Amino acid sequence: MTIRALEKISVGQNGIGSFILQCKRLDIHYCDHSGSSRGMNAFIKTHLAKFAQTHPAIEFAVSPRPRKHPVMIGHYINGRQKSICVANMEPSQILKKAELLRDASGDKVKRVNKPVTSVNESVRGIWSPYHGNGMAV
Amino acid sequence: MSRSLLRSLLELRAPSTSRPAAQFRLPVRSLSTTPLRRNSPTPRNATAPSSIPTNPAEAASLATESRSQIPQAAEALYPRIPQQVNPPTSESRATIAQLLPLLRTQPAHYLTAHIWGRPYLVTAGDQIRLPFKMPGVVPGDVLRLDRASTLGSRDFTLKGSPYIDERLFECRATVLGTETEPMRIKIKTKRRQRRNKQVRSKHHFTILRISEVSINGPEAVSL
Amino acid sequence: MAGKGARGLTEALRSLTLSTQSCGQVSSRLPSTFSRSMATEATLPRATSNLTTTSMTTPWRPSPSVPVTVYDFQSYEPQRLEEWSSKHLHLPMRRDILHLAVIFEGDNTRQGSANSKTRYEVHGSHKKLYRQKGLGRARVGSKQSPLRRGGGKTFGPKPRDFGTGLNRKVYDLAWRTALSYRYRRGELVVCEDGMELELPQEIAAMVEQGQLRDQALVDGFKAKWARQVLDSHEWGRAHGRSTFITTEWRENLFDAMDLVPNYGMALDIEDVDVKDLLTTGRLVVEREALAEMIQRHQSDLCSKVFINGVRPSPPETGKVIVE
Amino acid sequence: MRRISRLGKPSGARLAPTARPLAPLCTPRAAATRPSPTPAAVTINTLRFYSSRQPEPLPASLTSGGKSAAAAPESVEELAAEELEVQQFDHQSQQRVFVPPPRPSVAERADTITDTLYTPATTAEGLESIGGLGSWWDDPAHWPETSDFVGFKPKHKVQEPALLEAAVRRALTETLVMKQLGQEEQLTGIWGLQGKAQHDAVLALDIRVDSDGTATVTGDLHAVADGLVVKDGEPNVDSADVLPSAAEALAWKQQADQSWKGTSLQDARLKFAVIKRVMQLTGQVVPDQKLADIATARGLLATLSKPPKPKTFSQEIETKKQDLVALPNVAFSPKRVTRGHKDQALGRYKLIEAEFRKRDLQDGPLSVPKSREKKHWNGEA
Repeated sequence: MTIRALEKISVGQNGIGSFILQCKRLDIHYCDHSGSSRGMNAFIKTHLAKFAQTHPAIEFAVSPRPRKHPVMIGHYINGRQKSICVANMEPSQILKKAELLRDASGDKVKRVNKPVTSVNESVRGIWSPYHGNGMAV
Repeated sequence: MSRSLLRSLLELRAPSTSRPAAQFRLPVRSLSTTPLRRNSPTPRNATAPSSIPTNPAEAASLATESRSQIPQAAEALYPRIPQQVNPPTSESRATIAQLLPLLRTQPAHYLTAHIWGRPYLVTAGDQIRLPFKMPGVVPGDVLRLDRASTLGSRDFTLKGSPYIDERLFECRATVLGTETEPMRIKIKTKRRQRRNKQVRSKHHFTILRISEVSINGPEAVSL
Repeated sequence: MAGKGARGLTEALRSLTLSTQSCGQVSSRLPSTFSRSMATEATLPRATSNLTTTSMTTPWRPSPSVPVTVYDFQSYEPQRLEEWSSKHLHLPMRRDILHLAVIFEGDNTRQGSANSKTRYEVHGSHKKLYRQKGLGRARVGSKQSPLRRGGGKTFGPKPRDFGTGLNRKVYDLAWRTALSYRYRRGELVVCEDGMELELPQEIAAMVEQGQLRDQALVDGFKAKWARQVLDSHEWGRAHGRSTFITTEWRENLFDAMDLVPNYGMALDIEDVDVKDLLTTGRLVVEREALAEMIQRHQSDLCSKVFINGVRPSPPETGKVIVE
Repeated sequence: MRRISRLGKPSGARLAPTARPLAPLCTPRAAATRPSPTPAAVTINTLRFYSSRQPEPLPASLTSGGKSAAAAPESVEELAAEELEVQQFDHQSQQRVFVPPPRPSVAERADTITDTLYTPATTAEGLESIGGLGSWWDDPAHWPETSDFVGFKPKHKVQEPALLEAAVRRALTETLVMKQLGQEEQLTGIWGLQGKAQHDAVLALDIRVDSDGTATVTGDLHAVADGLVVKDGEPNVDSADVLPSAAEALAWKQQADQSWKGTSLQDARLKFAVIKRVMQLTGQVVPDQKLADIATARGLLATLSKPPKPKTFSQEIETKKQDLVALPNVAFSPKRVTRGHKDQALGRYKLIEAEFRKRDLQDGPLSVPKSREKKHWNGEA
């Protein structure tokens, strides 16, 4: 008997019943000695404490990565990661990148043609030639 | 704010022509569309006229989940501009009183919400990717969309000219976050010029989830 | 130069008067911040320019000399306090001059022995491989053409001299700037002359009596003893290695430092250059070696021109203040 | 332009066979004639004061034990000469501080052994390995703790501010005592260190400072003065048992008056003596460039108690950014977080380690530096 997947009954729609922030963890790596990490070090010294305080839902892991460029890696609920190299950036720029990682949802970046995406059926039904009053000739 | 004013004036001059079945019209004039926000980080202080008193208490009472008071900064960025409601004509008053309850009883409803002047035909649970990054909102904020041009169900449609009275319906959207598009590279060249310039663009867009669309009875406008 | 100096002084004066008005009460604290120590004969006084009195008119001037403590190498006990000229050990930091000097030294130590054969040096016959026309193949000359495999290298490397030149006065200034940089960071330790790592007498006696025959054992002892001495002085690996500079070869010190390279290195004056002054955590210099280095590198301070028969003397340095 | 730096004197001699007579290791202290004509010659006891102190006599078992193992049947008279020489060295009442290895004994040739029970070993297993001389000096028996190097600075550096204040106060008092008793040239010499009692005695004297910063000491000056004289043969005492404990220093600091901090250190001799004594008591060295800025005792205390700048950013976070590290949702690690740490957090590392051990691969610490990892792949130790 072939194995058949369980049919999905409901579609997860974040934001309806309750909203769950998609970013669950933010790894922040810096380097003690390399010059490209100067901005990141200043960001950790000035902005990070406040940013971490305002986002208790996100887990922050700060650790050095010697001899490497500083990088911020966002881990998301769908298991994917987004990493942004913040080498030679100013602390204000790095804060923007941190907000970008917080706002992102972890999905792949794709082109979207129509602004509205829906899983509900059409409210007024789909026209079909075999039903309704037919066409006046 | 000024840009949206211009667009809504345009709409006033060209009333919609199609006459779908069983419609009724509500003469409502409005100046602009204002999503009402719940909580927000400290956005930049916009130049919106803050003279118009907003009534957060009333909005908060409607909101189901208990959120912190709307910070002053958000007020400055998104002031709630009430609609100028013309007194309904006797004919529209009659149709509303009679047909609106029928519309409410139908199972599914759709709504053409206008956000910053642009229409989005949505039902409850849809996701909108706005063509811009909305400043001053944080994922998790709830917006109250109070400008809608049509509201309908399977057999009935309520059309506003240009907008429906905001007291007739409630539509809330949650900000999910921001998404971005794949990097688009435009190569700009001139003839007989070997050198070409690459212009990269990768915009960010805010994502909303329509969490709730509900219609109030005619008593909302005391008919 | 003089014009610029005067203008600089007036600006300093204006900023001096400005800051006194702005900071309201002229407390006694002010003189200590503005004054630098003017080391004179008896004490280590500082120019007590009390702002309230006439000294308002005498602008602040950097002190002409800086204090240097001379330590005993073995025990790190301060022996005496000397006063060296600011022109030698207190020059302003000039990264560009240091860079010039280090690159200049680097260039001149390049061996530049890269070599490759051109088509004229590749071994083999110079016969034309096949005739010019008629074979339908590309025309070819000798086997050593750079286009062919096994052929010569077109513009390959040839042994050449990468050495560059640098003005002697600039190089001397770089040398003293390096010393000043170390002094200002507290990484210049001046020791008594005859800097030698003395091993305890018992070991010397044992070696003479032949109880320590094995050279490895003696080296093992020297290495451990050197590590202990340097750790006790906080000059060792945990504190960023040090460079020992002496006037001539010192048997125990140089052997020990060869045995514990990650604790430091020992050089005599002939082998020291600006790069060595800047590499390790600190410089431990013999007083005599320091004086010699400065004496060799102060061509920009005392010119060679004899003015009415007398050659201008270099700034006087190394005067003892406290013994 | 720059020759290879270590050529120096031809060190070819070093490769000569060990028989080469080693140069006298401990050249008598180089006649370091000071360039400037200064009266104070190097006092003899400075030499004895430091590294070659009078050690406790070695336990008999050690000294004799070394001899019995070397029962080599070399030619008897040569051995006897050797023994004589060693005894003669001992008997010179120079107690043995460093124990040299015993004379190498040559094993008998297999065919000349008369013992019938002896069967030559064919494999190494079962034989006792006595190891080479490589780590001879690491054994505390051969290089006892007491004969380690001792310098002018104490073994442990004092960092606590209260202790530093007590030490500066004591150094200042002692210097003023010496100055008032007119022993000018002793000012820059070395002063002795007794036990804790001396510390309390010195702190008992009180210092009166007048407006322009000159201070005078009142109290039993002579008792303190002769406490400072260096008595030969008295062991160098570590700062731990010279200075009081941090708690006592804190208690003293609370109730002590602070007026003595106003004493001016303008006089170079006075400043030099105070700084030298502070260095002897606490091991804190005042770098030269800071000497000029120290005008009063308060300045000296500030220079000493200012903690050194953290070397790396990680240390800075640990010391100065506790508000970030203490947040519930922030985890900070001063070291690199590797795959192994993540497995350890999941509890999976135990299994990985078991697998390593099963394949007898390296199962050492989590983050192994690349150089050591390379060594493991190349099969080196």
